[in-house]
Amino acid sequence: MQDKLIARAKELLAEGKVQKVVGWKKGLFEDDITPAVFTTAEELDKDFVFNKYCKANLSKYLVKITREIEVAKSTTRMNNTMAKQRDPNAEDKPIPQAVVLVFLKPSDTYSFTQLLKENRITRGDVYAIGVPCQDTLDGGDVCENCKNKKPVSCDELIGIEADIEPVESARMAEVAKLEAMTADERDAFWKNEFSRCLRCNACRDICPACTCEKCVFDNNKLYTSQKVAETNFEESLFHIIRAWHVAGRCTDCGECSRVCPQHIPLYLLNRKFIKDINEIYGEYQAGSDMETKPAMLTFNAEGDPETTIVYDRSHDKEAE
Amino acid sequence: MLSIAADKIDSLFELIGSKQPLYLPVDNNSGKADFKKWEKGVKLSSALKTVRSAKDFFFPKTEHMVSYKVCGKEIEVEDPRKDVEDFVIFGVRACDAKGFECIDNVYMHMNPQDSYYTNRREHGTVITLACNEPVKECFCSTYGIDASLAKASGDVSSWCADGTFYFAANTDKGKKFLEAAASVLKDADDKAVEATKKSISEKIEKLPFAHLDISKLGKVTPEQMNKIFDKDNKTKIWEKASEACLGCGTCTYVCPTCMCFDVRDFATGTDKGIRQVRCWDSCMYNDFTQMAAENPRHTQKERSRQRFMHKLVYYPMAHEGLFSCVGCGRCLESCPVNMNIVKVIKMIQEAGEL
Amino acid sequence: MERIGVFVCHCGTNIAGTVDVEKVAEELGKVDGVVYSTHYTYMCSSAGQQMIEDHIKNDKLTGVVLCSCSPRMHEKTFRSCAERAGLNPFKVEVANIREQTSWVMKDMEQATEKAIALGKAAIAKTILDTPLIAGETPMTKRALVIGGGIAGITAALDIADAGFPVDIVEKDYTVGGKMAKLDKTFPTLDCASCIVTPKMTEVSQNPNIRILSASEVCRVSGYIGNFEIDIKRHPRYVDETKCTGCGACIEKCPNKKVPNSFNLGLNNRKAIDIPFAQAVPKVANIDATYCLHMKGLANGKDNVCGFCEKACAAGAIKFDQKEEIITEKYGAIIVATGYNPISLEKFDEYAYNQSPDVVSSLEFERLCNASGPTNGHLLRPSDGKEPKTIVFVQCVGSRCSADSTKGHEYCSKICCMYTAKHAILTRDHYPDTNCYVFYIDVRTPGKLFDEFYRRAVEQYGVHYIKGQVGKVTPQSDGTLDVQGSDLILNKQVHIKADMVVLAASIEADKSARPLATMLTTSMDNNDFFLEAHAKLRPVESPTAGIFLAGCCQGPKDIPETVAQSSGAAAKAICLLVKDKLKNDPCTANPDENACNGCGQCANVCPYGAISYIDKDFRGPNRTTITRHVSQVNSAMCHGCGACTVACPSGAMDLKGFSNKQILAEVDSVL
Amino acid sequence: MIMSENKNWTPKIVAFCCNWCSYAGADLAGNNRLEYPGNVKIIRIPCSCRLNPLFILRAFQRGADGVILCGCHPGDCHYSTGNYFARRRMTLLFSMLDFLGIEKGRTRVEWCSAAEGVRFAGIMNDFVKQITELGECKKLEDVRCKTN
Repeated sequence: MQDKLIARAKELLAEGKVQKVVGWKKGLFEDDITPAVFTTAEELDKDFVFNKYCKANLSKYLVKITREIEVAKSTTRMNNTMAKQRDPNAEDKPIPQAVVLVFLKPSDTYSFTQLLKENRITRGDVYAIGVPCQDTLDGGDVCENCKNKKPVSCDELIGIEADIEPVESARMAEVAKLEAMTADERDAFWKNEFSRCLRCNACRDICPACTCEKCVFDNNKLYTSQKVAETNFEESLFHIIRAWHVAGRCTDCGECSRVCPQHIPLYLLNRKFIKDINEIYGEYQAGSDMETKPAMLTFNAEGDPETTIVYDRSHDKEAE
Repeated sequence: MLSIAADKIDSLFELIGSKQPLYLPVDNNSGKADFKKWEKGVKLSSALKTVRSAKDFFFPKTEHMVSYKVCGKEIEVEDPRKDVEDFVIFGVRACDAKGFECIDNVYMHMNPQDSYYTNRREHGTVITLACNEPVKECFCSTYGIDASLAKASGDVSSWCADGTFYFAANTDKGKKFLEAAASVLKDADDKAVEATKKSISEKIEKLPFAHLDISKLGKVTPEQMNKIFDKDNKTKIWEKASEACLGCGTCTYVCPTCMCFDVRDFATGTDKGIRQVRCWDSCMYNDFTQMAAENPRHTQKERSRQRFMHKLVYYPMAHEGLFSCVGCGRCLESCPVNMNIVKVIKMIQEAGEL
Repeated sequence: MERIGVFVCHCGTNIAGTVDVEKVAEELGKVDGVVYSTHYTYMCSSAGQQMIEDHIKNDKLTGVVLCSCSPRMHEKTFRSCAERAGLNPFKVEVANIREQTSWVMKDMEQATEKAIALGKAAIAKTILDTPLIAGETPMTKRALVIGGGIAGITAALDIADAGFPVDIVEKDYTVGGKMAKLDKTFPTLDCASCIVTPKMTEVSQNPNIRILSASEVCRVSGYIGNFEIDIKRHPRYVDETKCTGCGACIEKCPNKKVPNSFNLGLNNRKAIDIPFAQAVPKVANIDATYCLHMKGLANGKDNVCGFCEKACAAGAIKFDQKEEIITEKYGAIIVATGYNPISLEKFDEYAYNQSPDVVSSLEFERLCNASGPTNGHLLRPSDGKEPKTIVFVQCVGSRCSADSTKGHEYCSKICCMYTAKHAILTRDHYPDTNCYVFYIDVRTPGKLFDEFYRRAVEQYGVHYIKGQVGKVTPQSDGTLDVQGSDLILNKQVHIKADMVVLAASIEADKSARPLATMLTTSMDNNDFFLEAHAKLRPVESPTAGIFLAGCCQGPKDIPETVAQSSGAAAKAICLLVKDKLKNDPCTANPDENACNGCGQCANVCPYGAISYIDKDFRGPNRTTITRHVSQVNSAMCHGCGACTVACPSGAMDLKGFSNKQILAEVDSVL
Repeated sequence: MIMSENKNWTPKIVAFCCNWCSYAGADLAGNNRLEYPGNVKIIRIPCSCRLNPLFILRAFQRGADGVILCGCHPGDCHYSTGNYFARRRMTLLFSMLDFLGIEKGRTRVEWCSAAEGVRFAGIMNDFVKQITELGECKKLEDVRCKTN
C-alpha cells in the first residue's frame, strides 16, 4: 500500500497536477510518525510511510496549506492592482496556482468535508485521495468503534471501496456506562480526569473542528481568554466550552483523546453530544455531506422536546 | 550508605509523610504516573517517568502572586506569600534534578531573584532515584547527565537494587532527611549500588541516542546568528522542523526546563477585587511575545526556532554551556505529532549548519 | 475614564416605601466610575428629567443609570432626556427596582440589597456601553409584487393608489390567478369573473403599475429599501407592445391539439392563443412545443406554417424572441405566490388516474364556468352527459396523519365552503342531480358561512355523510362505485356516482421555496411563508421589507386574502413613504479579524441579515489574504443575538447587549 | 468552614429573561404585587437565543446556585425562531452538565409570556425552593470567587 501511494503521488507530482503532498513521514522509531509536506519524488522515496502508526488525521493541515496557496494568489492579485494604480499599462503577473495532494483515511474524510462545509479549505486547492485505515490501527475505543468507514468527498480512492456500508458500532457504550452512574460518581470521574489536564491545548490544536481564526480561549479581547487552569472550575470550563463549540461539527475522529498527554478520554464529551443529538433530533453525522444542517443550526418547531427531556431521559440511578 | 528493603519502603514514606508533605510518583488511572502527595495507601509507581516533570513543585502551573482590592479611592494590596512548609519529593530522576539547575540559574541565581520560586526551592528536599530501566526515548547521557547517579544529584541520591533501596546524602538538607528517617534505615555497603550503577551505564550506552552529536550547538558566532535569521536561509531546517507543529504547548508543559510564564488578572467579582496569577506559558503559543503592534514571531517556524534555539544555543551561551535540555525524552513521548528535539538535533547534524 | 451618574427614583412611595432609596444612592455612589449619585421623588417628571439633563451637562457625565421602574416603561423617556442633554441615548441604562424589587418584596433590607445589586449591574453595563448611532439607509420608492392573483392585484392597486410605482411579476401569461378560473364565490354566489376581471383591467390601466407576465424572479440581492432583483422574462414569441389581442392569429392557427392549461387540460387550445377573453395583458402567446413553425425551426426548416405571422396585421409575431433578464431596484417586496391544489396522482384510491369523471374541485369550477370547456353546462368529461349523482369527497390530502407521505397535516380551510357552493350550484341548476358530500368535519367559521352550509343541507337537500371515502371504483357501465363509511349510521355505504369531485388540499406553490431561499425569508415545514409574528405581525415576513399576501402564507379564502393583501400593501406603503430608513443600532456586529467565515451565524439568522464577503486582509511580510468573512446588514438585523451564540470564535457580538456587558451584569448581581 | 452548614445561607439565582415576553411577565408580576424572593436577580437579554452557555457557567463560577432562562413560549418568539434555537442549545448544554455530574435542577428553562405574571412569580418561587433544597452549588463553584 505504501508503495502504491508513493507511486501515485510521484505520478501526480510529475504530471504537475499537484505541487505538494501531505502525508506521513518516518520517525526515529517505527511508531513516531510525523505529518509532513513532500514536494519531490526523492523526499517521498526517502521518508514517506504508510503503516498502522499513521494515525494522524491530515485534514486540518489543509487549512494551513491551502491558506498559503490562497495567500500567494491574493498577494499577487493585490500587487497587480497596486501596480495598475501606479502604471495603468502595467502587465498583470500571473496568479500562482497550486494544488496539494492529501491522503485521507475514511474517518479523516469526514473532517475534510466538514472543513469544506465551513469554508475553511478551498476545495480547488486540494486533491484528496482516500486510503484505507490500517486494520491494526490500535486507537482504542475511538478507533475500534469508528463508524465512518465510507470515504466521502475524495477525488480518488486507492485500496478502498467507495461504497462501504456504515457499521453499527458500540461507540456509545462508554458514554452509556457513564450515564448509568450517579451524578456524584460522574462528577468525581470528570474531576479526576480534568485534574490531570495541563491545558497544553493539544486536544484543541489537533482538532479539525477547532480551526477558529482566534480561539475564544486565546482571544484577549474577550473575557474568556484563559491559559493554565487555576481551579477545577476552569478545568471544566475549558472542556465544556470546547465540546460545546464542536458539538454538531465534531466528526468523532478521536484525535483529541489520542494526543492528550494525560490520556483524558475527551472523546466521551464529544460522543455525549453526538449521542444526544442523534437521540433527540435524529441521526446526524458531521461531515457526511455538504448540505445537511447540524442540529444546533436548525430546529423543529413542533417536534423538538422541551429541555426537561434531559432529566426525564437521564439514566440517573438516584431515582427521584 | 543507608538502606531499607523495598517491601518496607512504605514505612519510610509513613515516617516522613506524616510529618511533612511528601510527594512521590504514583500510578494514575490513565496508565501513567504523576507525582502525588503521600497519604496512607499510596504506592510508589514503578514507572520510569511521570507525565509532568518534577518542576511543578518549585514552579507550579499556576501561582497566586498578589491581590488588589479597590475600596473607594484606596487600593488594598494583599500579598499571599508566606513561608512554604518543608516538603520532600521522592523519586526524582537525574534528568529532572538537572532541570532544577536550569531553572535555578534564571530564577534564583539572577537578579532580581524570584522569591516565589526561591521560597519553594529552599524548603524542598529532592531525593533522586537512579533509572534502572532507561528507555529508548532517554538521551540524558548526551548532556553528560548520569541516570545511574554516579554523580551526586539532588539532596539525597537513591538506588533500588536487589529489592532494597539505598540512600546517600549529598547536601545538608539531605543529611537532615536521612537523620529524620534514621529509625527505619539501616547501614549498608555500596556493593549492590555499584553493580546497579554499572548495569545502568551499560544499558544507557546501548540507547539509540546515548551520544547525539551536539558539537555544533551550545554556541554560535555572530555571523552564524545573522545567517539563522536571514530570510533566505537555505537550510530550511526550521521550516521542516515546524511544518507539522500544531502550536500546542505539550512539549513545554512536560519539559523539566521550560520556565516561561504569563501573568493574568482574574476578577473574582465586581467588588471582590483582582487576583493576579502567574501561569505557565509556552513559546509555541501564537500569543507568546504578542506586543501591541504585532507578534514578531509570525508563524510556527519562528516559534519552533525560538524553542529549540533557546534550549540548544541561547541558554547555553548565557549559562556557561549548560544546555536547557536534560534528555528526559518527555517531548518524544508526548508530542501529538511526534516532532521533538532529537529530530531537530539530527536535522542540524545532517544539514551541517543551523 | 467613565463618569457615571446614578439617579434613584422614589416613584412616590412605590419604590421608596420598600427600598431605602437613600442607602441605594449612597452605596451606588461608592462604585468605581460613579461620580454623582442622587435620589428624587419622580425621576420621570419634568423636574426629574431636568435634573438629569443638568447633571449630564454640569458633571460631564458619560453615562447615566436610572434606578426606577421597568426599562420597558421609561427607558425611552430617559434616553431622549439624555439625548437632549447631548449624551448618546445608548449610554443610559435602567435598573428595574420597582417591578422587580419594591413591588415583589416586603422586607426593606432585602429589597434595598437587591436594588443595590441591580443598580451595580446597570452601572457595570453602562460603563461598557458604547455610544451607538442609528444608521440610515435610503429608500427605493418602488414596490415589487410577486404573483398576480387576487392577492397580488389587490396589493399592487393599493400601493399604486398611494402613488408609488409597482411591478407585478406573474409567471403565467395573464394575471388573475386562481380566482379568474372560479365560477362563483361563496357565500354570496356572485360571479368570480365579474369581481376579478374589473380589478385586472384596473391593474392594466393604472399608470403606476407595470405587469411583467410570463416572468419569474431569478435573483435577489440587497435588503430592505434597496432590493435588487433580476426578473427573468420568458419568451411568449409575441411582441407584447404590438399585439392588440384581436385574435386573428388564433383563427388561422392550424394546430388545435394543445392542452389548455387555463382549463386545467380539460380541453384544447391552439398553439397560439390568449388564455381567456379577459386576460390581462390581452396578448397572444405561442406554445413553442406545439407550434408547427417553431418545431420546423428546430429541425432547420424555416418555411413551415407561419400562418399566424401572416395573419397578424400588427406584425407582433416574433418567433425569434429570447428569454430576457431585467434588473430592477425595489424598496419593498410583497410575496403573493398563492397556492396550487395538491397533485392527485398519488391518491389511487379515488381513481383520479383511472376515470376522467373523477375531477378535482378546481376542475369542477371550470366545468361549471360559463367560460369553461363546457360553456357552463355541467357535463361529464367522459361522455359529455349530465351527471345524475355527484359525490364530493372532502379533505383529500388535508388533515392527514403526521406520518402520511401523501398529504398534509393542516386543514385547507376553504374546501368545506366551496364544496357546499358546488353542491348548491349543482342542485340549483340541475335539481334532479343528487349530491353527496363525504366529510370529516364541516368547518364554517366565517360571516354567513354556516348559514350557507345549512342552506345546502336544508334548502337544497345535499346529502352530507360524515365519513371518509375508502375507494372509488370505475364500473363497466361508466359509473363510479364510491365506497365509504358513514360514521353516524356506522355502516359502509356504496354510492353509484356519475362524477366524483375531490376537494384537493391546498399547497404552497412550488416556486415558493426557491423564492424563499432567494429572499432569505423563513418558511414553515409546509412551505408556507413564515410571518414575522403569528399574532402581531401576520403580514410581514421576518426579513425586513418583505411582506406576505394570500395563500403563500397559509390557506385562506378570498376576503381574507384581500384583507391581508391590503394589510401588506399598507405595511409596504409605510416603508415607501419614508425617504430614509432609520435602523435600530442594537445590531449584531462581527469582528472580521476573528471571523472564520464558517457560515454558522447566517444559518440561524431569521432575517437573512448576514452575508459573506471576500475581503482582503494584510498579512505579515507584505502579503494579502482574501478571506470570506461575515457581514451584518444593520438595516435587516433585528438584534436577537442568535448568531452570537452560534459563532464558535466569539467573533459575533451584539451592540447594546454585548458579551462583556452581560458577563459584567452577571458578575455584579452575584 | 463548611458553607452549607451556614444557617444564613440563601441561594443566589440568576434569571435571564428575554425582553419581550418573560421580562414583561416579570414586570406584570410586579404590577400585581406578586412576591418572590429577592435573591432572584433578573438580567435582561433581547431573546432567549442570546443566552450563551458561557453566561450560565460564568454565573455558577461567580457563586450562583441556580440559573434559569425564561423566554417566549415556542411559536411566540418576538424574533419568530429564537426560542427554538435556545431550546435546542439548552437541552444539549443541560444534558452535558448532567453528564459531568452537575445536579439536575440547578438549570432550568421556562417559557413565560408577558401576560403570565402569576406564572412568573410561581416559577421563581418554585425554582428558589428547588435550589434551596439542593443547597449550595459545589460542583461548579470556583473557590477563588467564594472567598470574601
